[in-house]
Amino acid sequence: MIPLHYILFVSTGLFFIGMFGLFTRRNMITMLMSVELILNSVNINFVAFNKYLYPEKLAGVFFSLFIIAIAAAEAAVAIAIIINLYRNIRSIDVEAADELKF
Amino acid sequence: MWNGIIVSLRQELMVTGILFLLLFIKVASTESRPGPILTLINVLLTVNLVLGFFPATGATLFNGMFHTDGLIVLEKNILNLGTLIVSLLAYDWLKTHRQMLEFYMLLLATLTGFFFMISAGNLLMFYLGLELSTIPLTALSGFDLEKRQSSEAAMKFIISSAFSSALLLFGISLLYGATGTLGFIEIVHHLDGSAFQLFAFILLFSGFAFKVSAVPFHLWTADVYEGSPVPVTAYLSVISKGAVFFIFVQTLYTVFKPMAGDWRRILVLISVLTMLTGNLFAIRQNNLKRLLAFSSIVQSGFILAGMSGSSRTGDASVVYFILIYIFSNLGAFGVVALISAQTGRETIDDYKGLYTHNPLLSWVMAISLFSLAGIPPTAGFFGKFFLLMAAAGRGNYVFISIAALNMVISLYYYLRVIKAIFMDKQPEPIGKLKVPLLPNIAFAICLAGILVTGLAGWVYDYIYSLSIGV
Amino acid sequence: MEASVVVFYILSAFILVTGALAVTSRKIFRSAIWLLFCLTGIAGLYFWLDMQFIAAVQIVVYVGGIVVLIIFSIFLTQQSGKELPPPIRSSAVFSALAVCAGFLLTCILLGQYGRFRVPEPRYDYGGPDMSVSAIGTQLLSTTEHGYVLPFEVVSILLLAAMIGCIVLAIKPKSDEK
Amino acid sequence: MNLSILVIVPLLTVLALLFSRGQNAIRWLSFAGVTVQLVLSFVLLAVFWKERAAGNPVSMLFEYRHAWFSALNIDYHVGVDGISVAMILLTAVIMVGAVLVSWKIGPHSRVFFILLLLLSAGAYGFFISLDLFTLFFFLEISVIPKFLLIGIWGSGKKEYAALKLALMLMAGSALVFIGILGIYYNSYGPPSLYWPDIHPAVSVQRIFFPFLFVGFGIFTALFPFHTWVPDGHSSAPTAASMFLAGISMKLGGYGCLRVAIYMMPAAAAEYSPYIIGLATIAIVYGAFATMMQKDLKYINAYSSVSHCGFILLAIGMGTRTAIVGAVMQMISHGLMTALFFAAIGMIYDRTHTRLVEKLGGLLKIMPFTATIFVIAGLCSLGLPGLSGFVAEMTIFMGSWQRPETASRLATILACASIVITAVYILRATGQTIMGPIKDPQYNSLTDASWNEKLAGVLLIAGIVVIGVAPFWLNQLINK
Amino acid sequence: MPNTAYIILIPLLPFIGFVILGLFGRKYIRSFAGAIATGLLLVSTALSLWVAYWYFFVGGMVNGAYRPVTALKLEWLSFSHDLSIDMSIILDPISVMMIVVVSLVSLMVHLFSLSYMKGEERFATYYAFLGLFTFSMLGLVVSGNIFEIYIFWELVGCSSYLLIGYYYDRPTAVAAAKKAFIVTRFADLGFLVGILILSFQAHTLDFNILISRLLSAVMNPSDAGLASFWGVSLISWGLILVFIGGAGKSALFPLHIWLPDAMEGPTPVSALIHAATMVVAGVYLVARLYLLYALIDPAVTQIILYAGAISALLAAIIACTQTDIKRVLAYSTMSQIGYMMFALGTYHPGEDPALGYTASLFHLFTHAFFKALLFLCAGVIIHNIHSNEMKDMGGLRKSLPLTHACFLIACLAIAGIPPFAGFFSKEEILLAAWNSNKLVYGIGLFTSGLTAFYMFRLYFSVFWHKPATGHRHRQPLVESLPLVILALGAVFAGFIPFSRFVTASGFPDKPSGIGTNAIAPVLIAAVGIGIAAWLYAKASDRPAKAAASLRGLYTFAYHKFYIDELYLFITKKIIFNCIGRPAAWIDRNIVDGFINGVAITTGRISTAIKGVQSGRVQDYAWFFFIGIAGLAVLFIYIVT
Repeated sequence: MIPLHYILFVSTGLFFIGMFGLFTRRNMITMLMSVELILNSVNINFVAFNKYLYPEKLAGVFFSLFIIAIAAAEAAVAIAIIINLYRNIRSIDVEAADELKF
Repeated sequence: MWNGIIVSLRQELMVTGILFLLLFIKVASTESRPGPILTLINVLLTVNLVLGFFPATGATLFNGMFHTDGLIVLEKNILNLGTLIVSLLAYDWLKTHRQMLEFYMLLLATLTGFFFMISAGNLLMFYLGLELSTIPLTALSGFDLEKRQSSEAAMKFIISSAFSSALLLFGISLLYGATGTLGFIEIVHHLDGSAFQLFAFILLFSGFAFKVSAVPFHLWTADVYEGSPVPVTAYLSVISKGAVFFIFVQTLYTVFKPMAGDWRRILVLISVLTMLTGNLFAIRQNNLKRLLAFSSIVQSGFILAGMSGSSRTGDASVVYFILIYIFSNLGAFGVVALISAQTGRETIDDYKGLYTHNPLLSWVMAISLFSLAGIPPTAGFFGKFFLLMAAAGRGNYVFISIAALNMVISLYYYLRVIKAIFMDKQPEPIGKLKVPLLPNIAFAICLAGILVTGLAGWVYDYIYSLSIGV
Repeated sequence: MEASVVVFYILSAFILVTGALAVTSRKIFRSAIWLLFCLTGIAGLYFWLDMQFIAAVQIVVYVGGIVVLIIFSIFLTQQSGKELPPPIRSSAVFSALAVCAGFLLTCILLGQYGRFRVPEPRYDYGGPDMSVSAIGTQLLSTTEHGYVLPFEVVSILLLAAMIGCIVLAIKPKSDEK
Repeated sequence: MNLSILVIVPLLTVLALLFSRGQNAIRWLSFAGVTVQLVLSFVLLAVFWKERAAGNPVSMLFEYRHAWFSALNIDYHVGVDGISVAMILLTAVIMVGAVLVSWKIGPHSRVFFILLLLLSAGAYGFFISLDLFTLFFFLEISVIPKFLLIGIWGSGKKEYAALKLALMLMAGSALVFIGILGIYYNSYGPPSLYWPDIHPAVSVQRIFFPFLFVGFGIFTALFPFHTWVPDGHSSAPTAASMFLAGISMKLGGYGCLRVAIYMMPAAAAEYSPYIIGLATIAIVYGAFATMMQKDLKYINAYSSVSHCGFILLAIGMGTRTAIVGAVMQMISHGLMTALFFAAIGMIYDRTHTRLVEKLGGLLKIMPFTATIFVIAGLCSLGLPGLSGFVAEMTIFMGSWQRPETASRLATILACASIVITAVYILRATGQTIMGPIKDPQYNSLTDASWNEKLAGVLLIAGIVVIGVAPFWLNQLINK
Repeated sequence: MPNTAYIILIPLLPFIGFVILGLFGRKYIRSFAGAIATGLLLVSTALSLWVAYWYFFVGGMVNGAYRPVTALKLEWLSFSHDLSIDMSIILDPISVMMIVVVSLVSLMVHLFSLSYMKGEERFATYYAFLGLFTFSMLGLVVSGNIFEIYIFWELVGCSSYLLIGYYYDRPTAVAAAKKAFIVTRFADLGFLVGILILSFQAHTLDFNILISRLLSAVMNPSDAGLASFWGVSLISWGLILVFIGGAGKSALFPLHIWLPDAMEGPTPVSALIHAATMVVAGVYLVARLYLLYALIDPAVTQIILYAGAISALLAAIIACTQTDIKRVLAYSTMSQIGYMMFALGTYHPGEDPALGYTASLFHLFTHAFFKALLFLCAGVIIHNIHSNEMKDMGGLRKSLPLTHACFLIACLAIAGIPPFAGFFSKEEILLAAWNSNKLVYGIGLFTSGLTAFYMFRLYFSVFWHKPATGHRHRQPLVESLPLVILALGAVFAGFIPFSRFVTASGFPDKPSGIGTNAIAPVLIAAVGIGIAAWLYAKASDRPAKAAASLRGLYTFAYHKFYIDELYLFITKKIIFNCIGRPAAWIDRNIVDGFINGVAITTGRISTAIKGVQSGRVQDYAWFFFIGIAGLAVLFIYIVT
């Protein structure tokens, strides 16, 4: 059977892939996607911990459930905001939205 | 058990109730006349505030997920008060705004989130409360739909907060893995201060730091504050920050007590960075909202300094300071909100010669700024004094000296505003503005708070009696 | 070498690769699809951990909800065919380095932490009750291990999010005229 | 006697001003207010004298203590000894003068007087407080009104001066603040800020004495932190200049005195060479810098630097006589410089210039003002029969008691500075008051009006009373 | 002894006059201000005469010697248990003598001014200042406490400032007043430090105790009183410094430069300041501390001796070349003071009673009369000619007969022609010098010749020189009366057996008879007068020739040996340019520049780092990440 930290490595890898996307992608929607990846890695963590170490309670599982729910909500609001911004500046490039600075 | 729930959750229930009431009104009424509805809402908020002050006993419900005590109730009341003031100040802006009711719904949702976050008994509840407060806030900051800056601010806010909450979650998950539990009380016993746990803690810490906009997690602050509608900015800068600070202190002082040695050092470092950076950026701002944003960053630096004292004084001083900070900052933002709502002018140059036509507003502004700068006899003086006193409890006087130096620097840009208002002249100064009743009430509350809270020593003593040390 | 191990390696490889493609692909529509695959793969990982319920939720909410939402928003905001602007090379390189460093750091910390050195899940207590009904009751019970309060909070959250979306996405009257 | 009245009366006056209507009402109200202050301070003097005569040996009289932040053991705690009483008298006298000379102040006169009265309240509070927190509270209260007074009603590059003053004084109080925290956590027994009996360990004193002393020193123009003085004084409106030089610089002196003599004598003894050195530099160099000034207010400002150097010198010397001299110098310099600024203000109001070379022959045009000016000048160069002489001689006598050659040399340099003082005072007087009238249109100018005359007479009376009969002040301080 | 408290009235009455006139003179009582002042002064003069009588013939003598009588003693300001300034009045021979002289001369000046200053705009102010001056001077002479004397010393300086600068709209007058004040102030610095030293050594400020304690301290050198600085004992330092103070007031070389300029004041003021009072203060001070100067350190005595002699000579030489009548008188004053001073320096051990002491004070006494007389005459002349320059004068003997007579008497007196007052005193001084130091005796002799010469040069060129013209002017009584009184003084004061009353020891001494040694001075004087007559009695080109013949010396002396220029150079060039300006500059640019620099730097930094807030949300994420990584690395691997 696979030891725990292999799974953890996978999730961490996913986590940093997401972070890489967040750093490099200039399209807001793709940035959002990267955030979703990060959240998923967290979910994997929770489930794995729950499964391997603390099976007597389902704390981890529930946490990941709630994370999923919230991720959905967050994505929705984010997209709404992005669309609204798109209305104003006709672009979804983050570089385009740097009027506020210094 | 229900009585217990109702008594302990009365503030949450009240707020949620108002939220749903507004929802019904929205759904039911075809066209809404802003005036009376605003009045009604403010009355409701006042009632809510008053209800909050009923005597409360400590309780722990839902098998440890929800926990409350005297201090927490007080903190919720403080937040209620702040929200009330904000909504009073928002009057001018909302009168004309189309989605006035939605504004309040989101606002109240946020408030509920803060309440649950403050009295969270485990990390899950904490996270839920945090998100419940964050997501509507991002929506709120984009509330000036036609304004480009507003939506840009909202975008920055949601993306960076999503990022930060993701990191926070990662930290939580690691912590869960390391301790096997989410409950605050249990976690304490499983903390061994190992490197890994420290790493998890740092991730968690960054989540807090992001929320209280501590350097280097502060970069969203200025942009969001500048872009958002002024009332939202005000709300962000006091209520959101205050609430997070409340839970921050609690978490550090109770949950992470075993790591006190570590987080004390982290706090000192972060607070120095925060004060310096905030000041350095603030001194060259011209937009008043942005200036106040950076000043609020500096204030967080001072609060962090107080926290680093990790003594009972520290705990009490933080709560006390946030109470004062609400009065001072809302006083200042109130004036800005009023002026920007009526004239749309927000830069310091616009404020030149304000005194000639609006002496009253000028004095409100001046006194609030003095309180922010910590000038006696305003309450800010006492707040800062006790924060640094708490910080000095650890005997790190280099740190204290830096903090004191920063007090001087920060005085400079507050005085710049005062100078513009009282001393400078400009061809067309802002004309005589008429201040509606509700904002006037708000100003009265703020000034009263600024002048009374400090001089009346019992306020501090009361908070002290409720607070705890490490 | 048992099958499950092989399955795990395949799954994780799939997840990582598709994830990487999702954040690098120059065609936004494609990267959305890669994201879809990645999420599905994660669902598969849950199955592999025999956490059926959460796997199901993963598929329903993410694959069925979020990704679709994203794709729609892509359609709303721009034509799919167009290539994304390439990332600035220097920033890409730096990000890669930083991310690798972070990855190493985290892995080292994870590897060092003794508590995680468990070869396989514990079965000594007879496995958690993963039946949907069990989870459902637990989700709504106020008793021990009851999650009713978070549930309510989330409901408020969803309501608020809904309102927020409406407010933001609603077309201002000014535009209509 | 309940000392808090001293603070309350100005506040009540402010309250009354808020609801008063009309120029005259405002003027007379403020005048009434300060007059009451004056009366009160004399009453205080009388009762204090009676107590002492009755042989009350307690170091601090009329103590009143009210727990302010009991959780932190911080009190509102007031009481007076001879020194405080003397300073309170000074404040009261100068305040009356200040209100009188700003009788015809420009726009927003209400706010002007309110700020002025707030300043006085702060000063009284500072002089009576026995708890370092209370002390610090009142010390900082007195910063911002100055900023506004200078910035709104000032002249010249007022904004710059106001900002500079506020920031430097704030820096000073920040240092004081650090020192206070240090004392708070390192005092014997429970944390306490009751300064008459906190005696930190010598090691603690060694660390925190510089903070407190320099902090207060900035207020009293300790070299090299004196640069706010010239700008601040010269661009402030007359009343503010009077208060700044007359009282506010004395807050610092008073603070230094209390710190060096009462709280941290050991550290003071250790640091005395540095204090003496800096003070001597301030005295001599201030005097020389004064010689080169062209603007009357700058002349007086720099001479204030020099004169306040005497205070610090005496504190550094630390002999009993020197300390008495320091207090006398504070009083004397307060009155004298206030008088000087009053005279300069009167001249400026009429001629609209303060440049020495533009003025001349004022004695013929406005004899009264000119006479005030000359008397102030003579007091400043230490003429017997006026207060300056008494104070300076006491300081010299006291300083000479220190047998080390270095401090002897410092004393001699200080003595030498009175010659330089004579030089610049006489130059200024000779060119402005005497000599031919430079500008024919000055001939039409009028002499001081009744209120200005009253102010002048009051201050001169103070100077002469001390100068002719110094023994009472001497006893008051020694008690 | 009888109650002597009334003596305080002597200084107090003029002061009261000052207060009254100062407060109300300007408006209310200017018309009869003079009368008030004069009346008050008359009373105090009468009192002082009575005191003199009482002291010398009734109360002063205690078993054969004049002992100091403390008439009054009030503690004014107590520095410490042993050091305190007392306002005290002590009577001893010299103080009594001085109050008589001061009040008398001052009274004369008051009288004279009644007509001389009539119609002046600030008539009352003038009398107020006179009153202040008289008060300070009287206070000075009666004070029994070294700090008290310093106080009045300063007051004298101030009131002389006011009097010299009386014509305040003349820049020259203002400058002169300033000069007088500052120069004397500079000297007073020495006085002050001297006081500090002496009082610290003796633990007292009272004159008599001070003297006795210091003497005892010197007698047994084990005492710490002999702590030394640069090899000279502190007490000697103290004495030298005090002497410098005296030298400043008494216009001894090189501190004399203020004296000639001080002639800018009204002529009666010059009479008051220069004849009898302010300028002799220094002599009086040294006389007060005579025992210390004589007994403690012979070196100090020598300093006094030569300082006196040199200034006597220099002043005489300069006086020969001046053309402004008042300046000539001023220099003659300076020269006479030089006489008095070196007379005080003539003491050398083993010689008792100190002849020089008596002689010096005797000369002070007589000099008061004829010098006051000279100045008042000069006043009359100037009033009539409306000029100070000798060349505008000449042949006035007809028009001003009384003045002529008085002037002649005064000249004879100052030239030391028997039997006029000057003869006796100067003769005694020369005798003392002869006993002590032949060189100084020579100088003195030569100087007396010069004195005779320049005085008669003045006399002839004012009253003769040209044919007598004009009708005789009417002189009001108040002008002529003082002249007459002073003239009588100048004639007869010499016959007072001075050494009976005023001696260093206090024991009366038989008057030193006029011996053969009186011949030389008289001859020299006669020669001087002869030359003067030959040169100036008739208008001729002889003076020019004479001047030409010793051109170098002449111009050198005419420009007062360029001492003024030297001082000007030091003050303007060195002190102002090399100290004052740099100080001001440093303050503005370096000290203040530093403070401003801090502010500017802060601003620079804030501009430099503004890029951090780039406005791009990805950079924010970057910083977030870096922050976490930094914290993690720092606190996991580095700290702990």
